[in-house]
Amino acid sequence: MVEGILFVLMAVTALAGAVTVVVARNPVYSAMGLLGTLFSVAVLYVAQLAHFVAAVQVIVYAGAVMTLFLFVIMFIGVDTSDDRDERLPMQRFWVGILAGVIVLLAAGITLSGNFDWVPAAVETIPEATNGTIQAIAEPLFTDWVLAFEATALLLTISAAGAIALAHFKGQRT
Amino acid sequence: MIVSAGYYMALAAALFVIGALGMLLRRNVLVMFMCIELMLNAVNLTLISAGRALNDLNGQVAVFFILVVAAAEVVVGLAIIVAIFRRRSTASIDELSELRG
Amino acid sequence: MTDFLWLIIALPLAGAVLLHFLGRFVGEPLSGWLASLASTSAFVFALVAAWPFIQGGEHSTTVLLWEWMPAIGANLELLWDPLAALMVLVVTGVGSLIHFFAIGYMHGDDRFDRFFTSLNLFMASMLTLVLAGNYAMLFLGWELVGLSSYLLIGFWFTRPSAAAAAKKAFVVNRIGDFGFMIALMLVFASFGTLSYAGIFERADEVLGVGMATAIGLLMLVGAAGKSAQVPLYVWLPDAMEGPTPVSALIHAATMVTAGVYLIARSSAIFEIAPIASTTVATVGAITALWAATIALAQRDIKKVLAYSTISQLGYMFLAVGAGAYVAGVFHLMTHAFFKALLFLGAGSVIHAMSDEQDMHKMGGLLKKMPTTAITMGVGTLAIAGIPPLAGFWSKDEILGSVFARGGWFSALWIVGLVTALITAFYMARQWVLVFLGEPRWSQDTSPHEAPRVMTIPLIILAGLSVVGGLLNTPFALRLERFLEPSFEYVTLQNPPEGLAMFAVLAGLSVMASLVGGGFGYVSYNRPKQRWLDFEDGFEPLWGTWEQAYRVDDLYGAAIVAPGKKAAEVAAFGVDLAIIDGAVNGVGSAVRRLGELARSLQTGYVRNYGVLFLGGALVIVIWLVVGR
Amino acid sequence: MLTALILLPVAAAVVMMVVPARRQELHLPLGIALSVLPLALAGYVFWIFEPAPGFQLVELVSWYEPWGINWFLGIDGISLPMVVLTTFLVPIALAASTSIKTKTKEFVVYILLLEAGMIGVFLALDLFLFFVFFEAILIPMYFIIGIWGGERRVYAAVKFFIYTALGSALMLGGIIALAVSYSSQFGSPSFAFGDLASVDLSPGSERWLFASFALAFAIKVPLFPFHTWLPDAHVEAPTAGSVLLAGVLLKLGTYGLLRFNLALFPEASVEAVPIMGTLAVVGIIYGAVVAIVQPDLKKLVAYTSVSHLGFIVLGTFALTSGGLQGAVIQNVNHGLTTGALFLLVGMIYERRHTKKIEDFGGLQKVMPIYAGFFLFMIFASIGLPGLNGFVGEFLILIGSYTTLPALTVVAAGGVILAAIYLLWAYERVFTGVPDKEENKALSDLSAREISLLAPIVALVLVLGLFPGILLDKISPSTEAVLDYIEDQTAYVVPEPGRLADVYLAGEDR
Repeated sequence: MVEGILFVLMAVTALAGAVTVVVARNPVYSAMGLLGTLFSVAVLYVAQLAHFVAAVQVIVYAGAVMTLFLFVIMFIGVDTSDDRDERLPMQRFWVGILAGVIVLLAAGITLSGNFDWVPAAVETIPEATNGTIQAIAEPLFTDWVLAFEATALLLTISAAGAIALAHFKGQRT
Repeated sequence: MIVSAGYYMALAAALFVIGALGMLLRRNVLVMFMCIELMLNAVNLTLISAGRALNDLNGQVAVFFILVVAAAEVVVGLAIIVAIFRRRSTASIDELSELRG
Repeated sequence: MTDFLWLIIALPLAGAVLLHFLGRFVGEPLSGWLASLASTSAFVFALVAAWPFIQGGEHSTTVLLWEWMPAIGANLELLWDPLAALMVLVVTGVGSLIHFFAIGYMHGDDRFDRFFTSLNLFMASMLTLVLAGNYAMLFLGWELVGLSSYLLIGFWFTRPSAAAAAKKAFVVNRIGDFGFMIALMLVFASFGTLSYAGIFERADEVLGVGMATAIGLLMLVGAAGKSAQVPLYVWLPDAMEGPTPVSALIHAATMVTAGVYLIARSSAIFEIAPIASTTVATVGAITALWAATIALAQRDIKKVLAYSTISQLGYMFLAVGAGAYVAGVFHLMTHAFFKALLFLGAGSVIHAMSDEQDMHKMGGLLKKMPTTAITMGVGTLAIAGIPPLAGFWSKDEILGSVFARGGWFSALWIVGLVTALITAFYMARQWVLVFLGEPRWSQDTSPHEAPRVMTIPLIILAGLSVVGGLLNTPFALRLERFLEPSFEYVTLQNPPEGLAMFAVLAGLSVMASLVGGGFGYVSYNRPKQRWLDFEDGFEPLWGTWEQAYRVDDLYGAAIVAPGKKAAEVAAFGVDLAIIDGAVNGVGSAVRRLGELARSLQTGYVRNYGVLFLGGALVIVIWLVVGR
Repeated sequence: MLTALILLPVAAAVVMMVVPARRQELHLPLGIALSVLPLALAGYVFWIFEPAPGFQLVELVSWYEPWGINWFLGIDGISLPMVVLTTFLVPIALAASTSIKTKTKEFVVYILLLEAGMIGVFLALDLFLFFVFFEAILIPMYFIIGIWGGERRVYAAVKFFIYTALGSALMLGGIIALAVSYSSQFGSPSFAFGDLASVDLSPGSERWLFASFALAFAIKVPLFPFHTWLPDAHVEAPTAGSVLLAGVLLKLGTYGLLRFNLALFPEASVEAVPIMGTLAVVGIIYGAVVAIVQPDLKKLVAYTSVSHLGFIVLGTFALTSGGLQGAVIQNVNHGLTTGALFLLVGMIYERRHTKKIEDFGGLQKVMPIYAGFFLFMIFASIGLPGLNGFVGEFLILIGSYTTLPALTVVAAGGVILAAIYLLWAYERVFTGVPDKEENKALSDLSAREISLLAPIVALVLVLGLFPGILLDKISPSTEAVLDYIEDQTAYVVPEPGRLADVYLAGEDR
């Protein structure tokens, strides 16, 4: 029951945030919308016992990444580049068609009542997916240790790359 | 009541579609980036839900990795945007069509 | 003795190699003497080697030098038999005399040593040709004489006409070689070898008449190219661009007789193919008459002799075609004597006249250069067939043998007789125009007798032209007995038996000669160039003859020009436009496809996004609905 | 031993890389000196080679076991002459490259790598290895044409590369298909030449595989109508490139046809005789006719290659002793004479910076030694008996008549055309009086240039008069090819196409 209410609440805020991202003229508002969505999703993670991931979501995403976003927005200036003339006049038309197809598809699926989206689902054992740090760490440092190392390397490289890009003093064309 | 995985999936799908449409409609590179983050989050949500439905912790591990990669991607991506902006003084994606065939 | 046969070829070859590298240092007279020494020693050596044959009773031998192309049974081997011996003696003997003559003739030329290099190379090649023990090696010599001929015709290469003539000679010869090569393919396919030894012995078992005829006709093509027979004779008159000793040696005495030699050598094959033989004889007869008429009207002293050579070669073909191989070879020999003599005499005249070759600008040279005049006179009588000079005996034997065949050959006999008459006429005309009458040369030329190094060969050749015929008279068939071992597989055609028949036939041919010669003498031995009126009386026939029936123009218009046009079409129409066009077309088609695909790459990320999402949707729909 | 033969040029290339780029005066002499080493080794191999059928000096090292790929080398009478020719031409080609002034070091390195690739192709007995070398050759050649070539070098290099790569892509498909059918029939994978020959193929698939190999080699040869890359490549390539292209690279095609098509697909080869023979003969006549009117000396020589290589293909598919021996030895002969002709054209190009025939005239007066060499090579190319070209041509023609009479007769017409195009070109370039000012002051060949040509001239003469030196080593292998074909198919070489027949026929003399 609690999860049901939580789900509805958080789903609404997440969707509202997402729509804000897309429609806001000012990128700062978009960023705020995204922030809302990220928080809502983090709550939904907790609702599904993914504690560690939820924490990371808040710290890394809502914390670090969003700060970075805002920083860049401020750096570039709150530029409303969307106001300039549209170079792809047919873009909205095509996107509309795609959106229509998606809606039709979704409606079709919903109306057919087939909500069983995880067909192999079994009896849920909450303990099995209790995402504590310990529980996550175990597969992470056994089965996935190679991937873990690789991502570590990736992070280092991307940090170095970002610095290199920032230091880049190319001639202005 | 336990909300069944289907609802989470539906929410994720909605988020994903909104992100995708935003990606296609907006011309501000930063906003497009945010839309990508939206889509990533939607996918993360499906992984968590599916993991729970299947009693598999690896769903969460995958999300962890995606978070890391997303962070790295944002760092580099924003650095590129800044670099481009310094040259071109614009954040509009349509201005960047040098790779036209 | 035969173990050292290879020396006959090696001596002139060594001379050529030596002179090629050291000629520049050896200098003018000496290199000529060296070359002559190489040639003469080959002659002496050949004479020693041939002595057993001359005495009779010696068997022919084959000497294997080394393996060449064993897969087709072609090795470097020498066949030493009477026919080869005779040819070697003629080639080296006449060749040596011409070498000596050339020392005087080529005096002062800045490529003096080069000339003798090529001359020696020619000797080696010609000896290879006649000494070869199989067709492949014969072909080796056959082509090498072509090369030497090319080099020597084009000796004065700065004259475009000489260069063109050299090329023409080689190319026309190649057309003949084409036929010869196919003949060799047929021979190999039939016998599995190209060696004479393996071929002639078994010819009548292995070859059917059809195959033998094919081989014979193809060999005729080759022989016609080398021996300048109709229709491939056109290169020989042009070949007169070469220095005169070359004309004497290569284009009169030796190389051009290679075709006759080839047919005589292959007599075993022709024996089985009467049609081929008859064709040979017919071609010979036509050539004899055809060239003789052209010779009638030539003004160039060398051109007269060139066409005369073609005509005489026609006689030889007539002989070998009629089966009178000995007669053909006999005429080959006597012709070598008197035609070399005539050419050298002509060379002496040209030398004296400061390179003037037009007979209309000569005349009255008898007093200025008596030795040349008399020796040339002997040659003229010999070729005209006045007894007892050499030409009489050989020509008479040919005509007699042809007559004896009867049937179709009777017609050929008449052609031969007419040719004899014409021959006598134009030779008389030549001698009279050059040596008698009033001088017509310009004031600044001062004709003089040639130096002794040139006259002595003339005198020797004149002597040979007188007595050479006695080798084979109806009263003493020495040459026939000598050559018999080489023609063991054929029945030789001879003149009809009996003194009476001989007297009648000989009388007829002598009469023809006397009539022709007398008429020529009378017509041209007139003062104030009144013979010009005589020639005008024959117009337009005379003009046609003078222009050699315009055959060169005909070939030019019918073969050369369309050929060149075709080559241009092939090169620039077909190759560049169609084939390479197709290749490049494929390339540009791919490029155009790329251009088409290129428009998809707008560079707008959002465009790609739409396509991307659309594609993803299609897959999703397929997954959802398709189940 | 054979591995060393391949690795020596590679090692030489490595040594060259170490030399500083600015010591330009060192590059060429050092390169020449280093390239003599493989020649010496090849000479030794030639010396110890026994005239016997089968492969000798075989080396087998596993390379990638799961797919049965091996470093598998061997030499027989068909590849031996080609290896020697390759090692012989490379020092000469290098020594002829004094006009290369830019990036000399890279040039030498590419030539040496090219040499390694070419030797590798001739020695490889593993089809995969063969293909690796076959493709590897393209790369240095591409750069040699593309960097040091003439004005349209990039066009020519790209055309050369794409055209040949297209053919070899098809061949790769064929090789893989063959290897797959081997492993499905015998259970273990292999790319070895002998193994793949034993694969049992249905007639249909054998034909397709034959076609895939034949097309690759036909482009390389080049057989009409796949020849148009050749004139372009030759015209643009530097002298050394042309020499090696004509001397060796084209022979990859004829060698491949003889080595692989005949042995791997005997049945299809016998069936394809009329087609291949016709293409060859069309090429002979067509190449010759087109050569007649070419305005550019190099293009002319390039088209003569089309014509001459037609003879080799004709001899190969005549399937007789004479034809096969002639084909192998003509490979060498054409390499020598055409290589020399390209050298000669290169020499005049260095002096006059033009290759147009009409720009010359009367050169014999100014450069008699040059003219002498040129004429000599022309006659070698025409096939004058006593010189090497004749031996191959004559063996091919006489040998082919037994099985392909009509085609051979037409092919013999090529000898007339050969005389026309070469002698006409000679007439226009060398004879007459030099009338153009630029031509009057030309210097004759230097001692260096003469020393480049002299060894070729010597070989031309030696091979023309003593072809036994090579034929003795060639014939056991070519006979083995015929034995194999007779063994595998219903085909019997008609008399007197076999060497044995000839010996029998000769016995009764």
